Amino acid sequence: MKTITNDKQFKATIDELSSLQNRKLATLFLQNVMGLTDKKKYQQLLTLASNKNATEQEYANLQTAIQTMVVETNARCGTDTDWAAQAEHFVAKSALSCVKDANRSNQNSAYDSAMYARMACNFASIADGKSDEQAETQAQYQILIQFLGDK
Amino acid sequence: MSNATLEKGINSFVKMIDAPIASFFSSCVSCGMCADACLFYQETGDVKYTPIAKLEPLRRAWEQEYTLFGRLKKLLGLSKKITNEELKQHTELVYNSCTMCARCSMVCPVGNDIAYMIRKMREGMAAGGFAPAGLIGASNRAVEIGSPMGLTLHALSAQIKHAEKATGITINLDKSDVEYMVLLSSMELINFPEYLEAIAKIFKQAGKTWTISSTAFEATNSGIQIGSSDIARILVKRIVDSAEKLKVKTVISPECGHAFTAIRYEGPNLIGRKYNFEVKHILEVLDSFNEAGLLPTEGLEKEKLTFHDPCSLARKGGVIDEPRRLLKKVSDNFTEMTDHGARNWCCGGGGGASAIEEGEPLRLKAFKTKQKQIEETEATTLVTACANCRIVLEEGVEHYNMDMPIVGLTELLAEHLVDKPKQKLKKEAKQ
Amino acid sequence: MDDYMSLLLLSKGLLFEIALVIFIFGVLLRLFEIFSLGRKKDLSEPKANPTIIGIKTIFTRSIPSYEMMTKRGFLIVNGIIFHVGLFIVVFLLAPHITVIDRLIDLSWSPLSSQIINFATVVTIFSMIVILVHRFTHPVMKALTTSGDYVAWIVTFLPIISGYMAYNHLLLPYNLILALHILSVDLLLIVLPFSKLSHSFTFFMARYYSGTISGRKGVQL
Amino acid sequence: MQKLNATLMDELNRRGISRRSFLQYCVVLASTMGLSPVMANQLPEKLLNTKRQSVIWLSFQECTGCAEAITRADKLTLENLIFNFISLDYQHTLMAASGSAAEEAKHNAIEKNKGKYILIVDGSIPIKDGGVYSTVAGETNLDILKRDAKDAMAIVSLGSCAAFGGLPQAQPNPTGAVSVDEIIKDKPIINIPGCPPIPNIITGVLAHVLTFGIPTLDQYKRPVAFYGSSVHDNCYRRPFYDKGMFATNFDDEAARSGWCLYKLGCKGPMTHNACAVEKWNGGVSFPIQSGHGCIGCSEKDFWDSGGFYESMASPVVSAETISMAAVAGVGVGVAATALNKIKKAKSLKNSEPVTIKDLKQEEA
Repeated sequence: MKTITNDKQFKATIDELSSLQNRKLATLFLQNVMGLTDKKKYQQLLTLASNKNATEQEYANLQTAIQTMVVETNARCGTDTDWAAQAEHFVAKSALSCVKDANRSNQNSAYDSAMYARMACNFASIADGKSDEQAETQAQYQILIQFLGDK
Repeated sequence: MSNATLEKGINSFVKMIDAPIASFFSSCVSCGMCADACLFYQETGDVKYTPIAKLEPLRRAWEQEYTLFGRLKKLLGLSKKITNEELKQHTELVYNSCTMCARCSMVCPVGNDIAYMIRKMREGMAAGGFAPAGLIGASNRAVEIGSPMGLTLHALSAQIKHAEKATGITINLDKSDVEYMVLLSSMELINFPEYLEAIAKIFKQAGKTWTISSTAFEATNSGIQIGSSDIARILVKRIVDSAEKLKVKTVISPECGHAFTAIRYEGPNLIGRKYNFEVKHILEVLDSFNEAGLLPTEGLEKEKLTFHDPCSLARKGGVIDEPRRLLKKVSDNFTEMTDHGARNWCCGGGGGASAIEEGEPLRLKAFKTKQKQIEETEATTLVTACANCRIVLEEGVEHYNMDMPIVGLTELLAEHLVDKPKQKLKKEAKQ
Repeated sequence: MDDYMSLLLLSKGLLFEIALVIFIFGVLLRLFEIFSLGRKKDLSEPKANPTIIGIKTIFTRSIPSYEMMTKRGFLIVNGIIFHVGLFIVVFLLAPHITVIDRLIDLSWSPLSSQIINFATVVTIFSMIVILVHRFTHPVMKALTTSGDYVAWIVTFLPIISGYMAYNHLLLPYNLILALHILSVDLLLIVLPFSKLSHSFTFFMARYYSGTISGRKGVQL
Repeated sequence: MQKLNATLMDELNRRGISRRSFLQYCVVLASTMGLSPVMANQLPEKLLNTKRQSVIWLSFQECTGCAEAITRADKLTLENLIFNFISLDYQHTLMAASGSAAEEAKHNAIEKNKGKYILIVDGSIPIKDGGVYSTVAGETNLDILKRDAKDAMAIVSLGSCAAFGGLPQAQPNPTGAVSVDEIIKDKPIINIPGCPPIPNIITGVLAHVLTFGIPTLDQYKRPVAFYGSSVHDNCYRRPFYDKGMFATNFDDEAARSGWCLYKLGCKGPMTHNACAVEKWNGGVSFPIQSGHGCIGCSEKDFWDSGGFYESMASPVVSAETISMAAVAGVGVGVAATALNKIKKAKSLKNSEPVTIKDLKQEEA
């Protein structure tokens, strides 16, 4: 079994994966930060991810909805920042990585998803002082190892 | 605590009127061409958004106080007074529906700089208590917390820590005698933390020393937006003090339009003296790195790119060629919009307008021409260099159902830095 | 004494003198009023020489942008025609040059009267067009104040009366010449205190505007 | 010796002038008079049948230039014929009689032709101080005019003095000179202004009166046929004006090349007369042709209408006035500056620094 202890390894390992694997993995990373948001918002995505016969069209449809969520949770210039809401914003961004067109090249969607998930944690930590990006990073390494094992 | 009053507002109008404004009002021939350059008139067709008409109270203040006939009329009780109600109505006109983008200033046949006058009129509006709540809140937070968006040092530290982890590069706070002091905008730290990572990578690559000040990391200036030089001065002073304490050579404005003009052009006039350091926009710095061969990039963007010039950067800042030179480093498929460079079409959210919640429907409406111009380029990715433009563009793109990622130029360049693409190449080889 | 002749003599004599005094007085007063408000020295480091760009802008602002040509081309073209026509009529007609020569001892060669006559017709036409445009264009309609009409009228009167005088239309020459000069007297009196003041403040407006953007290295 | 009651035809026959040359003359005369084709066709017949007309010529404050002009012709012409044909019953300068004999001749003529004679007047009439400044046989011009006009059929005011007051009326008008029509209000008056008027016009007008009666007159009682257009309209130098080619000095190249004299003060554009068409001295030349601008002698008050060498539209403004205006402008400008500066200083003094606490008005 592979061991992953730093981001370099983490990224290199993800780079080896196919785009479909990327998407699956991305969803796992997203699931791990679901606690920072209203889980119901992503029910559709999670259902879709568990459906092996899901089509690109279905993903594309979902992408529009999630894109809207991302834009809607943007912090606007000059407004008082709600850090918890901003954590949700990055969860949405992480989710967006999961639904990107798998056929489009040059994508590292799992890695992006992981990074946004970490940012979400980071914002949550600013908001509540409890969440821990470091812990999230470690958790992501474990998710990846697990994923590779399941493969 | 002294409240704002109408008298204070009018007094401020009188105080602000200078020779340029007097010459501008003396020259207007009511041709209304400014309306055709204004995005808010363009999309609504409502004549109240005619730029010069927004200045009517300021014009009357000038006429009544500084001209012979105006004085006579006032003596005889014939002049129309400036009232509370009138100025309240002007809040929407001077703030919500004006981004001070200066497109009107650009087309006026007699050469009236209308944006300059709006900026001065806002002084009176702010002093008179007619500023919109959104900007008052932002100004409060900027002065009290240090960021219009309530971003504290604690939050900054968390972001720095995150960036350090993501890049493996140490980011120094308050390190003196370095070459550059990097300023950030709350917008970037909150919405686009990738910017900080990009900066870290690029500066490391270029071998330049830099730091962030813990007492003046915020570049944006709510005082400029709300139109209060007194507040703007406090905010600029923080930056100047920190920069001089840290003895840096250059202060870098982030990807934010008004922040650049605030520090670069208004700042010295606010504090009443020249700086001991230079102020540059991040794109100017990157361009200078590039010229010195310190910005080696590899690979070209696959997407077709177009660039949105932030008004404050291009028309009001003079940073026009730099982004193009930089973009062409990483793209051979770059198209210009119909209105670009100094003549660019505003996104609709500048000058503090995006902080005014009640102005959103109008903003989205006013986005139409921008949308059309973006679509005409047939570009698939929109690049810009202002976090506020970026958010407004994202909203607009979303509103008009366009599928188009919007990226910051600095981040785009960081992605193409040579030390990185090793993995990329490997990946490409695999495919 | 003949009423028309005495009117002519009055118009180019005492009344012209009074008008000229008010004109010179007014222009100077307006300039003082403007300059007295001062301008703070700009302490920011310029990206380009603001003065040079300011001076350049005085001229370059006469060239309309493509965007504005597509949006308000009609107004712009008409405006250019009007201003060029007015310039030709005012400064290139022999009798006018003679007047200027008489006043400030400066003269240049005039254009042929047929050209001037044609320019006058064109100018009159463009003025009528602009007036109709003012009534119909929504923005202009909203912006227009009585001052704009005053400016239009005092500009139109000398042109139409001058045209009639030149072509000996309708009225006896002495009378129409007297009316022409009277309308010029009126124009001189009104000019400094009306919207027509743009004829001498636009240089300043363009210059200031040019320095403001020029400081930032932008020439608009 | 001329027969009384003889017609012009008799006179022609007497002098042996062919009908053919008379008809030619009539064509020219008709066009000069601006007659309609119908009237032009009637002209020869009418003229031939006119009877000898009694004319009384009064000369008041004048220089005899008008009489000189009309009698100047050194050879017999058809124009002169008309003039010779009339019965000039009284004219100081020309008549052989003098003293009481002359006055008596006039008296007789008036008595005989009551209501039928034409009264020609040259010179203006002084009315100041009871009109003492010009008298004939101890009688003032004013009294003479009033008396002799009473029974006249029509009055011809010959020359600018009689028509408009002319030179004697020029400021400061020491004699209180006035024109004929300011005194006589109840008779038809034809003004033939000019200093002097063109001889052809005089005969043309007389011919018209003899044949078709009083010609069409303009508002200044001038026959439209001769005074309808300006000298400028018919000037042969007009093309130079239209092309903007002007002489600026009487001896410059432009003047020698015959360019327009507008800038040298030519009053052609405002002067209504037929000089450019009829010309002088048997059609030899006219002032502009000889190199001098028109001085506008046939216009009212031409003496007082600005300098002869000042172009017409030229304002009369002194350099002192301009500098006075400039001084006043600067003065008031300085005052305005002071006021503006005070106002601005006051606004600065009144302004308190805006802090974030001051951004709202007190809730009402």
